[in-house]
Amino acid sequence: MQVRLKCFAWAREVTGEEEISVEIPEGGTVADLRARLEERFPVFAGRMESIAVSVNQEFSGDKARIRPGDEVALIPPISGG
Amino acid sequence: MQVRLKCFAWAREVTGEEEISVEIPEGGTVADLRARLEERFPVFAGRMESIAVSVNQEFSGDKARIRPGDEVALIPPISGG
Amino acid sequence: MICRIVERPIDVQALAAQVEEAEAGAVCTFAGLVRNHSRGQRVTHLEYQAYREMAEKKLRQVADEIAERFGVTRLAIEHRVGVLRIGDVAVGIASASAHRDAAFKACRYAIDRIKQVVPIWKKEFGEDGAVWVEECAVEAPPAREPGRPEN
Amino acid sequence: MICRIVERPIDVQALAAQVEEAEAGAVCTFAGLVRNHSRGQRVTHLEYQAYREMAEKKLRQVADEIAERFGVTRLAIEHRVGVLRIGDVAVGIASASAHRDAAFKACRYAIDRIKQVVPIWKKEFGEDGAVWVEECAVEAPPAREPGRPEN
Repeated sequence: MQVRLKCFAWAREVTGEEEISVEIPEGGTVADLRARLEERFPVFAGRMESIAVSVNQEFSGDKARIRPGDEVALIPPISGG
Repeated sequence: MQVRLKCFAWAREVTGEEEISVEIPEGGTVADLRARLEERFPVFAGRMESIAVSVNQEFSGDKARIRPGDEVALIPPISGG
Repeated sequence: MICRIVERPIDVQALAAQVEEAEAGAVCTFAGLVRNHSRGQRVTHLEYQAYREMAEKKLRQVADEIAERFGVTRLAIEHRVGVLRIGDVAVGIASASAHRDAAFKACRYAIDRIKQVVPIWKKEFGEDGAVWVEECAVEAPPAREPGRPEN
Repeated sequence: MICRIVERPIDVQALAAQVEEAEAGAVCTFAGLVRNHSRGQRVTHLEYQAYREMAEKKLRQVADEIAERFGVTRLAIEHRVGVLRIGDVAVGIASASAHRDAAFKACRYAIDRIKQVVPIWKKEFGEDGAVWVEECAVEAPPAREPGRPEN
């Protein structure tokens, strides 16, 4: 399953794209997504703990399933305000 | 000794004047001033506890002496803000 | 530092502009507005009266307390007197600081202390007549005699 | 209620005007400004980036929390994105309430929560280059899966 993944701030600079496509197993979870990202962008590996994942604009834990068409994003530590 | 006494808000309506003159003994105190006011305006008697007196723009207790030329005022409960 | 009693409308954003500076990351403002009701009564308008000289002195005292407690020196306070209509700003406060905690605390402390120590009075005019509102009876400090040096 | 990400200058007093009403006796505003220094470095300018749709959704969530906690429904929040210069307002908040305590608490809670849950990032540009500032790592709620109904 292809997941369209929005990237922001530091994560956008790592991927070089506002949005990338990541392949995860059908019925896969946020944890699967994280694992694939670490393979593809090793620099993420040491930083993954601090990066949140949102699914359909809600922060989502590693067990959260990703379904086709979900809006998924990488959220590095924020600094608004 | 004549004390020029500034009156505000409710106290101004009681005295009918922005400033009145009150006679107290030479070397008299805020307590003396209060006593003379209660004689002259009996309506003050039941209210005196809630009315503060300032001497030279500082809230002053009953034992504070009043000297000739001091700026003295009656301060009913405030309601600014 | 602005601490004044005014007889004209208060422009809170002008106060905020006065306290801003390049070091300030946080600006907090407070405006106290005339409400259309008070203690269950409809209010048509208000009249504020001040013991002007002492009120401005007490505002400066409040500002000094804020500088000491919160390290906030960029502060502006204006309180309006005279006849005010519903929605008019009666008191405007602006504080600026490097960080938000101090800016909020300064602004909050200012309005709380104004209601405790600054000689200003409001008269509420409603359908049933007018009354001087009495919110806070000021007590003189018991031990010393402020306003004059100890002899 | 205003909750929005904007690309133009923020007018805090316009936000205050939006939340005022005849019942409101207290209006509190907060402005977060770009400072000329940060963590010991001189800052020349900033760039703010937002995950716009989620940021506005999270701002509305913050507003809902404020309504529930403090009963304050008259709230306006704007956060600016793009390139900001020293002194520019990055975030503006205005809250109005019958009484001052709720107005202050609403405004303070809003800025605190924005820094915790709203996906916005700032990049600081200084003499030594540029860096994405990382202030708050967001944790997903552990037990449930937000964003989708339980199956």
